Amino acid sequence: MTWNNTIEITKQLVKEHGLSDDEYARCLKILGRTPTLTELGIFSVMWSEHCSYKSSKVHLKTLPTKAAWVIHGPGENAGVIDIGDNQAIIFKMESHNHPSYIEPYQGAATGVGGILRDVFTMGARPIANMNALRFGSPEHPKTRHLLSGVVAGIGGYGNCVGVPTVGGETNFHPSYDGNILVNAMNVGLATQDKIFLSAAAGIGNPVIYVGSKTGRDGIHGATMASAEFTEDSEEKRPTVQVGDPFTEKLLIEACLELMATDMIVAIQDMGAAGLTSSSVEMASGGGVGFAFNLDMVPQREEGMTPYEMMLSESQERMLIVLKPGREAEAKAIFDKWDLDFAVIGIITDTGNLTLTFKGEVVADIPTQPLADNAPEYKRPFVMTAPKASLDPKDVPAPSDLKQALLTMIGSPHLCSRDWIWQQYDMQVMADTIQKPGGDAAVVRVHGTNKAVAISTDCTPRYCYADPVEGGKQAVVETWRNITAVGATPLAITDCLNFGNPERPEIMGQFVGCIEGMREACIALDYPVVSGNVSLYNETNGTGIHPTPAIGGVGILKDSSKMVTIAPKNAEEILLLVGDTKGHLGVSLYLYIMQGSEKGTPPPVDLALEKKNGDYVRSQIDARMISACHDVSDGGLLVALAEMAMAAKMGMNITLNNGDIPLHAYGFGEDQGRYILSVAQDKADDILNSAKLMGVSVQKIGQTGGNDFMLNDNITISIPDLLDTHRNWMNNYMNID
Amino acid sequence: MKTAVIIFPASNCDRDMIIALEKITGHKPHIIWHQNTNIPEVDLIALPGGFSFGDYLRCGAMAARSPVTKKVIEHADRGGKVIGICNGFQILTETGLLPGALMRNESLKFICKDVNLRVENNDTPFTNAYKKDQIITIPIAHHDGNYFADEDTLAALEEEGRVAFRYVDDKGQPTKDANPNGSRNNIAGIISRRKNILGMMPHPERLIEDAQGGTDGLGFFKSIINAIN
Amino acid sequence: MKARVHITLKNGVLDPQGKAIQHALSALGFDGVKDVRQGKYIELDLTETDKNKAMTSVEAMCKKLLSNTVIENYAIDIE
Amino acid sequence: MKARVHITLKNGVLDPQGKAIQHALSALGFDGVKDVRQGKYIELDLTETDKNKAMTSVEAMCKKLLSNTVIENYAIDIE
Ligand SMILES: Nc1ncnc2c1ncn2[C@@H]1O[C@H](COP(=O)(O)OP(=O)(O)O)[C@@H](O)[C@H]1O
Ligand SMILES: [Mg+2]
Repeated sequence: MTWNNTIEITKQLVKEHGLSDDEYARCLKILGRTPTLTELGIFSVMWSEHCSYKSSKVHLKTLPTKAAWVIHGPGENAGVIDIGDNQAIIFKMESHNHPSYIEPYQGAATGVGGILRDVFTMGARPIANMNALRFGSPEHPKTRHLLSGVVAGIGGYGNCVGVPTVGGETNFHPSYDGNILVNAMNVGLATQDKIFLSAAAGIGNPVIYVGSKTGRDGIHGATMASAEFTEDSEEKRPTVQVGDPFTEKLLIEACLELMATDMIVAIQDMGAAGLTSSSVEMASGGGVGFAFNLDMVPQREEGMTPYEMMLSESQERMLIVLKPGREAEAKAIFDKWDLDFAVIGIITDTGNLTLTFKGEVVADIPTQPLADNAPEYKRPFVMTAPKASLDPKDVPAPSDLKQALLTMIGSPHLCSRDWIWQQYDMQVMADTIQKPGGDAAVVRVHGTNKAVAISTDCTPRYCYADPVEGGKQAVVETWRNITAVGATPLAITDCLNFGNPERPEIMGQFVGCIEGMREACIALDYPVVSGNVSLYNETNGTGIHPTPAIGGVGILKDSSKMVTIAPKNAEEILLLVGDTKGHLGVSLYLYIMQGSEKGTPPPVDLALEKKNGDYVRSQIDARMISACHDVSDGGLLVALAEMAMAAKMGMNITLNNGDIPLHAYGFGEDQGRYILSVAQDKADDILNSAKLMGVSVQKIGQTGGNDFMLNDNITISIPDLLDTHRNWMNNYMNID
Repeated sequence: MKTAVIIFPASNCDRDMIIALEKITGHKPHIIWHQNTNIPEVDLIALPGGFSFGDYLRCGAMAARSPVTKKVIEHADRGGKVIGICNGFQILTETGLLPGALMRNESLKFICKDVNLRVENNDTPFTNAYKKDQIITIPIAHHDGNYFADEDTLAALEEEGRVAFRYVDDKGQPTKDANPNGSRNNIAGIISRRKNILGMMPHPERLIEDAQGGTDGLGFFKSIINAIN
Repeated sequence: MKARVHITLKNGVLDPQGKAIQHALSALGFDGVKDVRQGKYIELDLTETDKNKAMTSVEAMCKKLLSNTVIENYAIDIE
Repeated sequence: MKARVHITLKNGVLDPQGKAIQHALSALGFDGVKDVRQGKYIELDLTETDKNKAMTSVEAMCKKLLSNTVIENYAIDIE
């Protein structure tokens, strides 16, 4: 064997493992001696930004995480909330940005696989996938290839495992030219008394490895350094993992079958840093030690070293602590599903992770300090300087308002995403009752009257201009979208994508966004129950727009009350809820029509948001409303056009814009607004309740006819709207 | 009416099919894991959609060689009824129970959307509850639904009235634009010569309640009940 | 002993993948590509050491699983 | 002029299809299959008549479109 675990640990080697001098000193202190190579690798991945959250932890701690309905907040594989009847919804969002840029199909596919495992490892059956995507400018030579591969990868994985992909979001902006964002979210359904956690317990209990074999996938950090220790280093280390959704599907079914028994003590997926982080989390979480015999680890390739086995990121693997003596019973389940099953070790009372390979101890690390004494940084930050606000009167009106509306809905930023979602199986499991295209996706809680509403949102251009307002707005938009289908928003997960945290201005963006999120979550009683941080999204010193993607989840007690954005009948009254001031700062109108990102984002009035939202929800709940749509990107006219297109029915709009220029009134992005479509005979009651609740509501038009008509002088036929809306992405993607 | 649903590794529309059959027949189908070769006496065997064996090698290829499939073939040979939806259709062509093959969609992309189907022949156990030439809307969700058969086979299918469903536009015309995947003659579903086996790419089991967006799939299951009772 | 199997579409069977590649190549500016056909290439690593026996066995594999003889041909190399 | 291109996964890259085929072969009773790797086989029919030029052009096609060089290798035969 040419591999040498006792190789001299040089300064250079430490550096190649990404550990600072201070971090290495901590490592020496914890061990009381020089680490072996395997140990160095373990410290290096456990203390990486990705696993340790060393730059973000102090700030994440400020987020509200509790509510009466929160069963498990951050700290577990995913967040868990109570939806009544002993049922729970388990959900989380995670990034797979860098791998997706290198290899879009596999990067995105394995991102979906990873987030599924975080959810089903807790005992949930995954019921919905979401995806939040950010690409560079459409003109950038790589964008088409990346979009094409990412979407195929998300579909390729989700479709095969049989979990519907029901929604998401897609942005284009040059700040993502060199760093696309691929954030995948999964939502699962569990029984409250069958939720599984990762803390190991029971000295002597067997530790089981199940799933795919371990290969040399994605071994980071010390690529070059450790290559010296293998005989033929050539082609030994593919940097991209290939997903195997077939195995994942079997793993889901096998794990759920095992979970239906009483054999499991603890279970944890092997995510980033594979066997290392899963075992350290399980052991330290339970205050116990693990002793592994690495010879027992199922291996895909010959001659794998302990270092490689511990750092491999091979997909579709899980670690399970079983009750004693249940191995044979458990193995029978995994045999049925044709999955590897290996007892690789036992729980000890040492508190150490002790690894043996070919009869020799190759690592022996106390897990508690490894997990708890991880570095934590208060990185210096400068808050983003306030921008000058923009008076709508200083924004030129379009020469032709009709053309402007068509240009907007036909732009990359607002056009239909049907090219994307048609590649996703949106209906498998037969419980999808609101598909992509509306405000929130809605999936029934199988076999009940209830339904889960899900929305992912973030407006990065707002976050860039003003991180605090942007952070607030991202949270609020998911809340509004969930409200707009009639559901009660319950909690969020987040995926915080930022540039290099070692730059104070980037850290300032991070701190600002967290501050805004915190305020919104508190005001709306809408806590953060899980999340993920992705830093260093940066090329040549240029960071991405700050992108705190939020995934919100809500519940509809009676799914038959759900509404969509499509008015159901002609001659319904269209009502606008909320105040319109014509805020054009950092709006899409400004960006698309003027090529500018000037100004400040629309301020979010959290009390007003709550009041307006609660009002809208109460009216939907009382079955007073035929359709509802919140007003966001592109403003009022875009929202109205979207409703008309969804219904394939015309409408006649009259806007009372007063002294606000019509283009500002029509395209301004003031927050806290909804459009309701209501039957004539219900309009009075609805307006009365609004008065009682102190909500501003005004009539702006009526449905019917074959044209979208504005102020009697602008007429666009519905087919024209639909074609314009659909064309951009379909044309863009069909040019080879 | 007694039914059975076969589950292969990575079948994923099995639950949808089980629910549809239970809803319509009033009885829970027998659920048969692919390694189990004891299929009880049933009137109908359903091969559900999904990605059996990951769709690796060729869609349906490995499932078609699975031990349970031999029993399905025996059931069909005795004149028993068999339906294959989506991946089930791919399995049926791989076994040879139905002619032709399902190739990669012309666009090379997975396609999930509602399509219009024209009922070509309502004199079959799977279509009798529809009117001839009725246009129904049913969702598709597949990567390999591009039906191929050689000219002689196609001619025979057409002549013998064995095309059950065809992709059509809103006006009921089998145009190129209405063809989502490149299938020969816009074929969406076919039946066997003895009319006891049907394979189709679209998913009627996904459209049997208003909450799912429509009920055009119900007729398919009602037809089977009519035929068996 | 290694076996290499080539599985190709029969003449007359349309090949959506080949067609799409041809189209994409021409869009990328590669002229002069008259036709493209895509097939599968499968490498098998066998314990068998007798060439004839290996051939017989791989032929059976092709007929039983690896190819769909309705649309595909196969060719086997043993070495 | 014909070009034949073999596209195979790099060493160490997981091949889920190959794995599944190996498994299916063993379930069908074919013993002694130690490993299976699945790749693509692409036949191009070119108007080019100069072998060197054809090679250069097909190499460019492989890099630009036919193979995913992050995880795949390619090999070209011209004849
Ligand atoms: N931005 C965040 N907001 C709230 N919780 C977070 C955030 N980032 C991470 N967490 C929580 O920290 C824990 C560890 O996260 P992560 O390492 O991404 O999980 P995993 O190892 O399961 O992939 C999880 O419980 C996660 O929910
Ligand atoms: Mg996890």
